[in-house]
Amino acid sequence: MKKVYFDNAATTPLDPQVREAMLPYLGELFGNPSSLHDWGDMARQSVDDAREQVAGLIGAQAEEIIFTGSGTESNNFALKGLALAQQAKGKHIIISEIEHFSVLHSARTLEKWGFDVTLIPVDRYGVVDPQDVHKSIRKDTILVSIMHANGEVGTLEPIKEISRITLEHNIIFHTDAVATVGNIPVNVKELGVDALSLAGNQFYGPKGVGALWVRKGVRIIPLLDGGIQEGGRRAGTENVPAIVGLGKAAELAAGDIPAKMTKFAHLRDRLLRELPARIDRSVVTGHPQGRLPGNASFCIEFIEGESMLMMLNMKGVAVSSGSACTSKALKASHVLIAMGISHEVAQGSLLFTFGKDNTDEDIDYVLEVLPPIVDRLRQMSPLYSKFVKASKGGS
Amino acid sequence: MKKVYFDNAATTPLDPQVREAMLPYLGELFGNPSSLHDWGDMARQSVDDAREQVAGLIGAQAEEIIFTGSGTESNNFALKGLALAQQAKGKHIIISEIEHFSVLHSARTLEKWGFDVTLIPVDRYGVVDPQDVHKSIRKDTILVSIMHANGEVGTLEPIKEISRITLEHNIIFHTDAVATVGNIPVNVKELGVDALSLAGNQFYGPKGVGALWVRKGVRIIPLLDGGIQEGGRRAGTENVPAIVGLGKAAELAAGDIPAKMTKFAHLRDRLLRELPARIDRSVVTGHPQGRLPGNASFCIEFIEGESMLMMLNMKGVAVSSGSACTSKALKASHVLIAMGISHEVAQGSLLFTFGKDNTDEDIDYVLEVLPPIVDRLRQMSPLYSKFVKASKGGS
Amino acid sequence: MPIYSQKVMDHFTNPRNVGEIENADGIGEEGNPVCGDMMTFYIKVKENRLDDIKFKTFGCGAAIAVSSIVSEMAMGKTLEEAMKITPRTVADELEGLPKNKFHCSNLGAQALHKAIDDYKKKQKKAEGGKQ
Amino acid sequence: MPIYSQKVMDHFTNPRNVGEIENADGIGEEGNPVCGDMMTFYIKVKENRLDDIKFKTFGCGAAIAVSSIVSEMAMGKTLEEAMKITPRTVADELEGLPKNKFHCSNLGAQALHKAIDDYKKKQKKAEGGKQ
Ligand SMILES: Cc1ncc(COP(=O)(O)O)c(C=O)c1O
Ligand SMILES: Cc1ncc(COP(=O)(O)O)c(C=O)c1O
Repeated sequence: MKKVYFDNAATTPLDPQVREAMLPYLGELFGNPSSLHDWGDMARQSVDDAREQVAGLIGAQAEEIIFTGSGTESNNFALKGLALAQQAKGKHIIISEIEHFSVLHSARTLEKWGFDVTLIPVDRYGVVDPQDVHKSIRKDTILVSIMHANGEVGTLEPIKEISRITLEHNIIFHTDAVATVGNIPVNVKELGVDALSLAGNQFYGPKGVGALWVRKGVRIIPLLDGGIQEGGRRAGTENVPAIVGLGKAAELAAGDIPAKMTKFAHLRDRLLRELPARIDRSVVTGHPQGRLPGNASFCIEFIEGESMLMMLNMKGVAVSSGSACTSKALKASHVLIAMGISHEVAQGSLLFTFGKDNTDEDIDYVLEVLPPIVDRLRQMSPLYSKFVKASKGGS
Repeated sequence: MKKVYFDNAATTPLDPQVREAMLPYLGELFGNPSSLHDWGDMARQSVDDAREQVAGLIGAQAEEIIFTGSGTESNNFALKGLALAQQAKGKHIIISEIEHFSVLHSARTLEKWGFDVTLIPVDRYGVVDPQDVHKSIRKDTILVSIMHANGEVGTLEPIKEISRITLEHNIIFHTDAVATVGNIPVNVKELGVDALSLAGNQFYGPKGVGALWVRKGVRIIPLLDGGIQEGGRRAGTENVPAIVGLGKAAELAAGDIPAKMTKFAHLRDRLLRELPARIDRSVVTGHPQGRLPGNASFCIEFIEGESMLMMLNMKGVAVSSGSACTSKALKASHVLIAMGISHEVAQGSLLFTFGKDNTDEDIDYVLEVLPPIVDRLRQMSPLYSKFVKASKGGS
Repeated sequence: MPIYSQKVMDHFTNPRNVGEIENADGIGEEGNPVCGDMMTFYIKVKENRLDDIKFKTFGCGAAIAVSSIVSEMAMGKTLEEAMKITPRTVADELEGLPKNKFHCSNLGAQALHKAIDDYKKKQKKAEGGKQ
Repeated sequence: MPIYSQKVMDHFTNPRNVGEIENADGIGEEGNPVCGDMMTFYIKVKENRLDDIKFKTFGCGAAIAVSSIVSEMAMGKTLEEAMKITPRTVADELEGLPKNKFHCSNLGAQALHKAIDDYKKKQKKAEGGKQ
């Protein structure tokens, strides 16, 4: 059976070159970078090299990169670490309603610790209005965290516009760039932010590694206390093979981004155009233009995401959904709800995220197999029969 | 040149079988365990299997295992998560003076958060007296954390005796078993603890993965907020290859422990006996008997650890030291100081930790190359010349 | 590992008794689309037995499989027997359901019971009308 | 990457001028073993120039290399020139030192200066004695 992986936002595969770069560190080069002997020296060297590579990808300096264990850890570290470092100045934090849970729930924890959090709404495309950030700023605002792009609907946020405001007010600005770094050009200086999260498994690097970039001079309190790895900012024996892999992935991404963007945008635009043409009562979610090249997201009315996923999986197609049933927490995507999509429609969420291996044939294939699945599920759906009866009644 | 790796406490190499088990997950089986399709299914299955394997090694139930990114993360999670979960009951915590920095510094952070920490001293062998724990218990004591064995001096702590006390007082008891799990038999039921930390790279598993076992029914607040991976207790995309590797390492360790213990104890006892016989003014640190089979630690007077390490490294021998110069924080090992060893003597700390590949020839080799190194450094040492002059004067 | 048992997958892939019954003797609806799962059961009753059952379901794989198996379990049973079908017996018959799916997708028994209640209410009315 | 430069490694591996000078003209000691590094410098002075220098060092690789290079840098210099050797020039001569090692192991210049001071003090005393 044909196999099509359209779930690159969940995780990309590992690039074979990245894997190749990692293998020696799963073998002879097993040393601990803190050790003072040849094994340690080699490990330390490779971690330093990876730091240069990651810094290079985002226009940063190597010593500003702190390796972490995931995008989630980077976000927890940023929110809690930056807030705690500045609590003497104030306790007010601003984030958006569509942040990833690792930001949202970190903010909730900060609330328990006595911080005050303002959630900025988004428009129906999922875009934050910089003016809303501006208006939310108070005397005691110490931190703004707005994501660079949303992984579920692909919408890009106006980070530069927001950083102009935070800069003016001298407020630390963190951006969760887990969905963008390695996929579109990201330059910390151009963005004007003070801290930025990224993760390896979003651009053909390994799982188990992320990074937090913190502008030199910005204080941050460690999330993981212990030894003085990572300049005393993140304790614990370094995950050397994964760090080496992240470095390699960063190096490769620097070269691959333009070609990937062109290719993904083509696939995306085909799907954004052709899927609604083939399936009535389906809508594109997220911004029509200002979105990640690799993201095509929809809601398909009257049916539910998980059953679509399962039937697509039987046809060899891997996608994801923001429906309540797929969320394990059994709540419809907070992102779709924040965009004003009804709970009922949000249940039909379907998300395609592209990877290097995807082709036009993959798009053809999913456009061929999806409509009968939708039909079949709609035939089972009491919502659909009500709709049909109502439209008949109406006509 | 002969190469001898005697630094297995810093990190062990990866077992080739563990590496083999991991490789598919760096290739085709790259899915995210949260995904609802074949890729996700396979990843989820392997994480579940690894959970069984790790639970099996320590006599626990699979659902009690929470995978983390390191031993350090497990300890931070345990200290902060268990303390925060119980702060309504009280704010007093008891740990020992010789805990790993990931416990000590987590406790220091808890102090900043309003908790009260009692540090229990150790005797000259590094042993905690259970009666000291008993005497330190107050009405508001909510957590005790004492390590199972110290990685620097190998001393084993009387965990069972302490757990009898904590059980009686209904106080949560965590043990940092990073140095023991996979190296000696560890059974959570026999130990009588409520939570236990372990790490992959201490027993031929990968870096970048650890686990925290928490007894069913014991509440813990997440350290990493976000998605609901690991039953909502540790957010972030799972490091699947490393988790699979940890599982495999646990499975292998279960079989290997008896043979490893016999072999290591033999090497250890040779070195503990023969090194001081060849180098005068050298002392064994840690408990003479009640210590890890794989640990032989010493202080060599009048010279400093880092220069010994460097000269041993030139002879192909990798060891470590608790001297101030090797610590990066430039403080002599708090463990040696807590045991009553003077700063001056602690500078001469030298730590040998054994691995599966070590042989009697390795011991012969180090016993051959170390004495001339010690001699040479002593010839350079002003402390040694003072000592020599003083002894001559005295005789 | 798939999150669902083989039996769930079988009923999800080939759900039995999907559809509506025109002039059903009883109709029962349970759940709502906000939570993600909604089921409508239609029954025909003959001599106090479920002579035909059809359902329509909006929801996840588990919800569809639950509806299908409930229709199969109840078919031909007396109304009293059918009322003994519970979420627990349904989950058992499906060889287990994921823990987090147990409550929200396992509404099939309730929807069926509602259809039976609806039938009984109508019966009463009809009898009342006759008297 | 080794934490030390090749130059440091060279001086650590083959330190120049290790030893003591009997009847030294000046002796200077710096550091203490609690911090981990301690150096003793011995000098012989002829016509205001450092005619011989020896040292003993307890400490890390950097401390040993620092002592060695200081002895080399100062050898043959006038006392005034030798007083111009600073931790900075020592580190530069060694092609850099790790940041965290800069302060505590880079005591060589101070120890040498102390030895020169000691020599001068003794000179003064001797001269004082003569007068
Ligand atoms: C925008 C964003 N931030 C953070 C994360 C968290 O990454 P992880 O689950 O790898 O820790 C994700 C994951 O997809 C994401 O899309
Ligand atoms: C007893 C003990 N606990 C915790 C740790 C921390 O482990 P890691 O640095 O791998 O996070 C170590 C490391 O050697 C250890 O020996």
